[in-house]
Amino acid sequence: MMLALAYAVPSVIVFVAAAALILTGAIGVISLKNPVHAALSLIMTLFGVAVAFIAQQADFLAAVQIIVYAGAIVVLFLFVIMFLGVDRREGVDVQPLVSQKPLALVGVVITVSAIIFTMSRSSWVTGVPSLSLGGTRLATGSHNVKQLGTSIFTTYLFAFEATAALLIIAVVGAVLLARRERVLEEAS
Amino acid sequence: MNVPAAWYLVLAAVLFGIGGYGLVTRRSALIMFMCLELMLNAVNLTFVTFSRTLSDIGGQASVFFVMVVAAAEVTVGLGIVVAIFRRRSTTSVDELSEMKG
Amino acid sequence: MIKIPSVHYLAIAPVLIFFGASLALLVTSALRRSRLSATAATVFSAKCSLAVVVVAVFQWLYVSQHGASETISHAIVLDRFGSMATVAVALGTLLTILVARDWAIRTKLLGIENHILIMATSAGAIMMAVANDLVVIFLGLEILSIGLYVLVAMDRHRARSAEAALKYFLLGGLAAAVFIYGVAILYGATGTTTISTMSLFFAANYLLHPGLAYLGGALILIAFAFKVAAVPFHNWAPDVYEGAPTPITGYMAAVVKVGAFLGFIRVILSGLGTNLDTWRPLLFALIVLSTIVGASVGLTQRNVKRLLAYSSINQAGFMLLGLWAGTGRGIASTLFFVCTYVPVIIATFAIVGLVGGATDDQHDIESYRGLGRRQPWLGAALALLLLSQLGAPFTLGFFAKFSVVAAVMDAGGTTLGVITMISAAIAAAFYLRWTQILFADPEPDQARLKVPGATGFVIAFGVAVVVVFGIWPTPIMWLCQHAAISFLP
Amino acid sequence: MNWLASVDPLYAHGITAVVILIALIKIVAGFASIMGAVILMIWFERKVISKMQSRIGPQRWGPFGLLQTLADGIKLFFKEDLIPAEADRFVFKLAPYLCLVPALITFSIVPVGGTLHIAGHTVMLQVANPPMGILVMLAMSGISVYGVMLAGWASGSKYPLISSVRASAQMISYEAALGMTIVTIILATGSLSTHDIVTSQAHGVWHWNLIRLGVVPFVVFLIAITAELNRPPFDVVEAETELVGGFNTEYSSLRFALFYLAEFMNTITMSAIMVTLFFGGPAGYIPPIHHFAWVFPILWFLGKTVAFAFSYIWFRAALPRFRYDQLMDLGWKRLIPLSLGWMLIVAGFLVNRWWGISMMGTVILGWFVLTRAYSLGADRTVGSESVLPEVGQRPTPSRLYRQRTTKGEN
Amino acid sequence: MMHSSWWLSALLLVPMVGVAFVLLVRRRPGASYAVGVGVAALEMALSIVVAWMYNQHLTRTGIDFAARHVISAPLGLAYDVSLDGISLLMVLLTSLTLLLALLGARDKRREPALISWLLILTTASMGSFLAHDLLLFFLFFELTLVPSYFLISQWGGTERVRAALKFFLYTFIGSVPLLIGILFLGFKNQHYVRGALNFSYTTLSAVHLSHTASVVLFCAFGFAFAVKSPIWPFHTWSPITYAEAPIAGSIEMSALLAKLGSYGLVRFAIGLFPLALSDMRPIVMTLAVIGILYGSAMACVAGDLKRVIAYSSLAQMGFITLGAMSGSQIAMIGAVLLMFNHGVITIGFFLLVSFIEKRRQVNTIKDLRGLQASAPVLAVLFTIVILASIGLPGLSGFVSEYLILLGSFATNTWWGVVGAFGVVGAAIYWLWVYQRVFHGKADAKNLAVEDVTNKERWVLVPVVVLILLLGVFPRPAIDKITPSIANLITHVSYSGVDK
Repeated sequence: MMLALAYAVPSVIVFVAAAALILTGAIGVISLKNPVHAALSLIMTLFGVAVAFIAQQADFLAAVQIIVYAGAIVVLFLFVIMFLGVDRREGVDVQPLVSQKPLALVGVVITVSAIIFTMSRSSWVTGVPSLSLGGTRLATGSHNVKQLGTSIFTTYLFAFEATAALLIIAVVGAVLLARRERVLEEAS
Repeated sequence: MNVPAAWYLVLAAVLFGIGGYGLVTRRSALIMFMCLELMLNAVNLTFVTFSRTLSDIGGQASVFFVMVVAAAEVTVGLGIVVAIFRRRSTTSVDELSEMKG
Repeated sequence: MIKIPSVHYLAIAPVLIFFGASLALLVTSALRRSRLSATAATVFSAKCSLAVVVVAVFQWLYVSQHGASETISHAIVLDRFGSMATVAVALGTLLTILVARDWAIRTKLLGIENHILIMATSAGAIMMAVANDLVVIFLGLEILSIGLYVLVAMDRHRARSAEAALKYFLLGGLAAAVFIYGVAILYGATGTTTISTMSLFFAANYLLHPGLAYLGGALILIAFAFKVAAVPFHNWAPDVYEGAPTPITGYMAAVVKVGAFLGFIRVILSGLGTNLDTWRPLLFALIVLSTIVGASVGLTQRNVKRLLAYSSINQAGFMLLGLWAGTGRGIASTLFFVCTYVPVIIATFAIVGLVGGATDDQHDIESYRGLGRRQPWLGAALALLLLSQLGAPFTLGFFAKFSVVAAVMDAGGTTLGVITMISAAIAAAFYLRWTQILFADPEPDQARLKVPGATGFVIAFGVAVVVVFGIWPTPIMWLCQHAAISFLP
Repeated sequence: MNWLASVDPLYAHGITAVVILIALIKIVAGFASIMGAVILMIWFERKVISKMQSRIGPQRWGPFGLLQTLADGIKLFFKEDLIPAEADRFVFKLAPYLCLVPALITFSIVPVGGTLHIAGHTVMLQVANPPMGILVMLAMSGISVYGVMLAGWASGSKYPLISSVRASAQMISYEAALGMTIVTIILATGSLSTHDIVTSQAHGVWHWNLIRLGVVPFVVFLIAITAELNRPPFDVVEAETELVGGFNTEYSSLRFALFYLAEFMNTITMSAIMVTLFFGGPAGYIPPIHHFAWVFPILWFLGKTVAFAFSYIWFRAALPRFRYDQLMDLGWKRLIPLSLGWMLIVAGFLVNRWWGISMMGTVILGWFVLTRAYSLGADRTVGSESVLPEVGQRPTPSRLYRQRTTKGEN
Repeated sequence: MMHSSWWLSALLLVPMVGVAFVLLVRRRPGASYAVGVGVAALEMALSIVVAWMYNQHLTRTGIDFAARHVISAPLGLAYDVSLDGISLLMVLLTSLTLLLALLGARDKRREPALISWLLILTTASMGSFLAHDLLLFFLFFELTLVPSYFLISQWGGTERVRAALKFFLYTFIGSVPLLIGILFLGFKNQHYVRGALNFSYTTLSAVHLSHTASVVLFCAFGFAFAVKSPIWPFHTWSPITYAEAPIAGSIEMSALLAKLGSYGLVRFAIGLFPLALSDMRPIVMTLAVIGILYGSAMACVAGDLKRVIAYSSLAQMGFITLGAMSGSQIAMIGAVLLMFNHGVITIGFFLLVSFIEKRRQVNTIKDLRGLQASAPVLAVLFTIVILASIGLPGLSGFVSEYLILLGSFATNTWWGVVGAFGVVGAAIYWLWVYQRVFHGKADAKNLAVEDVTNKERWVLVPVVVLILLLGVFPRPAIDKITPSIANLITHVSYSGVDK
């Protein structure tokens, strides 16, 4: 009993910490005016998610989460913010999808509570591990890195190859979009 | 042993909602992108939680793909923002159109 | 040691060809000192599209002999349904490439990038249609979308193009997030992301609390509704259609629908098929709203691209009908609708692009005044294409609408049939208004439009399809039926 | 939390008070040793540079001027703390810590010695051995970008901003090459854990990753890490002639000290990481002395690390600074393809010889293709007209563009 | 032995081939008109040959020339044509309308296009009359909208766009329930017999329906045909459309397309849903009677000639509906006969109005006066047509209206009685119109009106001949119709409910 508690309490603490990081960060993202601050809040959330990953034995993903999101994606955000000077000058504004904030709030609250309600009604998880069809049972500890690799190169082989296509098209697209257009201006 | 999966699922749902709310109410394109990231993170959290509860690696593998997609999306999204900015600074303000509903 | 799953290369050949061609074009254009001529790139891309069509034919024959199969650890399905989708996508690609080239020449914008992106995007669309795994569908969806975001922003002359891309991106991103959240929840509900395994799960287990599965399915449904611009998730469509370069608009209207609808059919009818009755109310709402809103808001539009956007919203409602039916006839009819929509809408946008001119911005409906008088053939072609979308008899569009409505009637949805047909009647008004302007008294000093060869071919192709299969729809219907049969267990 | 035990034998018998105590001691010891090391490192650098430049260097405080750094620290501590009016106060205050903390965390995964047996527990001489191991280092090097980036941005001043954008671009660019070489190592080891990486190199010099992976990953890693640290010759961030004093121009007092600290701490940590990854970490000859055998791995580790620290200082003294575009070219056009190609070759040989050879062929082919593309790209961007000729026009050869542009300038 | 269906295919194909020819010679001025007239004459000749060949006693149902070729089984699409007595008259009317519209109402504005549309319209309506398959019927039925739309919107009057759209939308929406009904029947049959989808009239008329289903489906079909006919209160599109359409278009629409509605009513609505008749008969007949009275009343106050014709048509369509629904064989024969006769009379009316319009540029009644003096032949022709329309004995209108009223009195007395007032109404408004237009003292403009030319007289000859011929010798026509009608009546009463 004590032992169980000794195990359980830290995990609750970890959860609370993760939740606090995630929610604070998320609220920061949607409320802060300055995009740089929003980006920092985003990092906070990402860290929180990483913590939640670690707490659920997805260490590798936690590391990748930090490397990919914090190390690359948010840096890219900051880059663009600084590069364009969006924080100081007027940014790239778009018409918000819903103009009434309270309306959106109500909508989102209803949707989320509906989601949570539905999940809770069906006891949160109803599936069974797809062991019979090439799925792998999750091992504990560091072994799941190996499992993850195996799974990606067997069950998700095609998906993995498809990500290559995805990344290439993204890179090509980004280059095409951001390319300078001096000549056309001169020509026109 | 560990906190119930439900806690994480609720957390993820709330995060998803916050992201969605930000996406529909914020004006700045960059912050809207960030909200998209929030939503994708909520998805990742959901995947990992289910992966733990189901004791199945598939969920973790899916997270990997979501991350790749997030990276690709951001690349292109920021490219679009840069492109808009370029065109804006090169064309006169009057020519700018405003998108209707 | 990892045991790499066996790969049936015939099944993924279309994806490989398109993506390989795209890469080859990219690398070649990077490695040549002189710029690759647009013509060479076009010819190459067109050949690749044709190659995909041929491969799809072989797939069809193979499936006829050996039956449908799954490959690469259940990630990909090789069935006639997929081959049919492949043909439609490849055809759409071919036509778009031809139009895009002339468009690029006219607007003095580069064309090769278009080809690269279009082919890669098509690979994504095909991937969606042949995928048996939700993650693969997601990746296909993303490849499709990301390619399109860039394509939409490709018109450097107009700020609107990039703004449209931004809008598309934001909503597309939202849709993607919703989709993958749905996948995550379905994963929790069934323990797998593979569609066929999912259906096995549902067949083997009776869920006491199926809420989770429904929730996941509903989210996926919403995401697809975003992608095909079904009301109330249609807000982006008019702006994006208007902002995008015209050939790309046609491509979007055609190929995205193929990918999205066929992927959607797999998810809903194969993965979650046992719960069809759950989705019906949702689909019902989507259909009614899409058809009615698309038709009635379309009446107020003066910009033809926006008008066609609403028209395509209306058509999307019709395409959903087959899903609502959920029967073999329903699948066949949606397939029929989607596949026949491809040449028609691309040809329509080809003409719109011609009228749009070098700046690609003359899209007011008044720009068409008297076009049919100055250039009777062009006018007649456009009129025919519009009549087909209207659903006039003895055009392809009639049978498309007829087949979906018939499928719905067969499945007991008389109300839906009536509502959608009435929406078609309302939508007729804007097609007719356009046609009427087309043949109204012309402005005196309008120049004749030059119709470049490739675009002319596309238009002629569209018209030929409309007329020939409008009188004799049997072959396409036969194919669709067999595709649907191979799809259903 | 059984899975913890599979990572660190310390937790094999559950978490008890002793275990927590040992963990705390490890943390404190690690922190103390790196802080001490930083002070020594600063002194060391100043001394060595002085010797190389035929100067004397610090000598007033303490024996050989050892306490000079401490004195400087105290001085900085008492200086006025300035925050520019245009600064973003919160971020401005945050940034130095963002630089410092990743260095500390990275150090925590470095195995500085073998294992110890204390009070019935097996203790690894490293603060932590997380299962994702070396990825922590990558993650932290990703985070440390923020310190530099935000410091420059938050200053609200032009030059720091330029500097920080440059610095972060540089760091990101080299991170790719860095990651790729680490992947090579992971491939060879089959594990992410630093402990495993070190253990796999334990059986002599020939097993060091330096040797068994071919020297190339090491060279790439060395260059990349130097750039990552913004140390000379890649210290364009602080190019005084262009950017006043770099991203930390507006900082003063304790915050400036923190940046300073972070830089040297990073230098030490990265030296240690390099030793871990390529030089077997604490591996080396252990004389058969009872009870003190555990000291020798630490000594080996220290010796190797000092050697690297020295080499960094040597670079600084000997090499001229890169131009920014050269730096970017090196990163993107040379190191990334090189490390990628090498990774492919290593992976190929790990599968079997024929795969290795074919991978080699692929890499050589790819190399030619890339070179061709680079040279063409360089040609195309020469003149403004060369970027986008009109569609359907036959473009002029690039030689003519060059002539035309030069003529235009005349 | 049954005749080959190739004759009917030829009837369908000849106009389409004509379109191709017209497009070929479109650059040469006048050539397209010549081609058009030639094709129309050929079509007329073909129709007459077919009529001559038709043998009403060949089958019990009076069907001849039948053939069925399945085109697409999954869609249930089949090329299935046949001819019986009812169709025969309509086929003749179609050819005649085309010929006279071309000869009498030549419009030189963009002639090739105009003639092409007229030819396409001919094929479409011919197809509707010949189709034995409901889906095929629907296809042709819908197809008529397209050429009509273009005829009105391209060659019509000042309000043409609005009128065309109104026409199109009304009829298009009207056909929605028709399609749904057809599909419902098809699937009902398919589920019953477990075979391929089949929309053949013969098959579907054997489908067993519940009473409710019959009523609902009758309403669905009836709605489409009521809009097309038009039957009051679904007629609101028709006055503006007739007024705005070019003469050729008006002729086609009111003489021909309106008959599609009543033809559909007789052939499909009644033939397929006999169970619904007992419930629907009072309603539809009431509507018909209201239509007769309303049409007559509105025709009295209408301000221009085209509207008078439109409202008079409404009244006449009321007669047709009355006859068709009455359930008596005589009345139904009269109704079918009236479809033909009304077509002929309307052609005459519109041609005459177009002659007046050509000379005076107006057709408002108050601007016309005393034309009798300046154009006596015109007045005579007008009188003949008017009298036929009123139903003067000895003229064609009389025969059909008499048969209808006779039949209706027998089965549904009161509706017959009220309907008979329509005849009086027709006399009132037509004679009043005649008085206002042809009598009185002509002003200068009206005095300057020339009389009809020789060519115009020749165009009107067939109209007058038919009016007279069918007035005194309707026997052959009635003979041709009777077996089909008798079969229909048998089928209806065989279903047991209808008396």
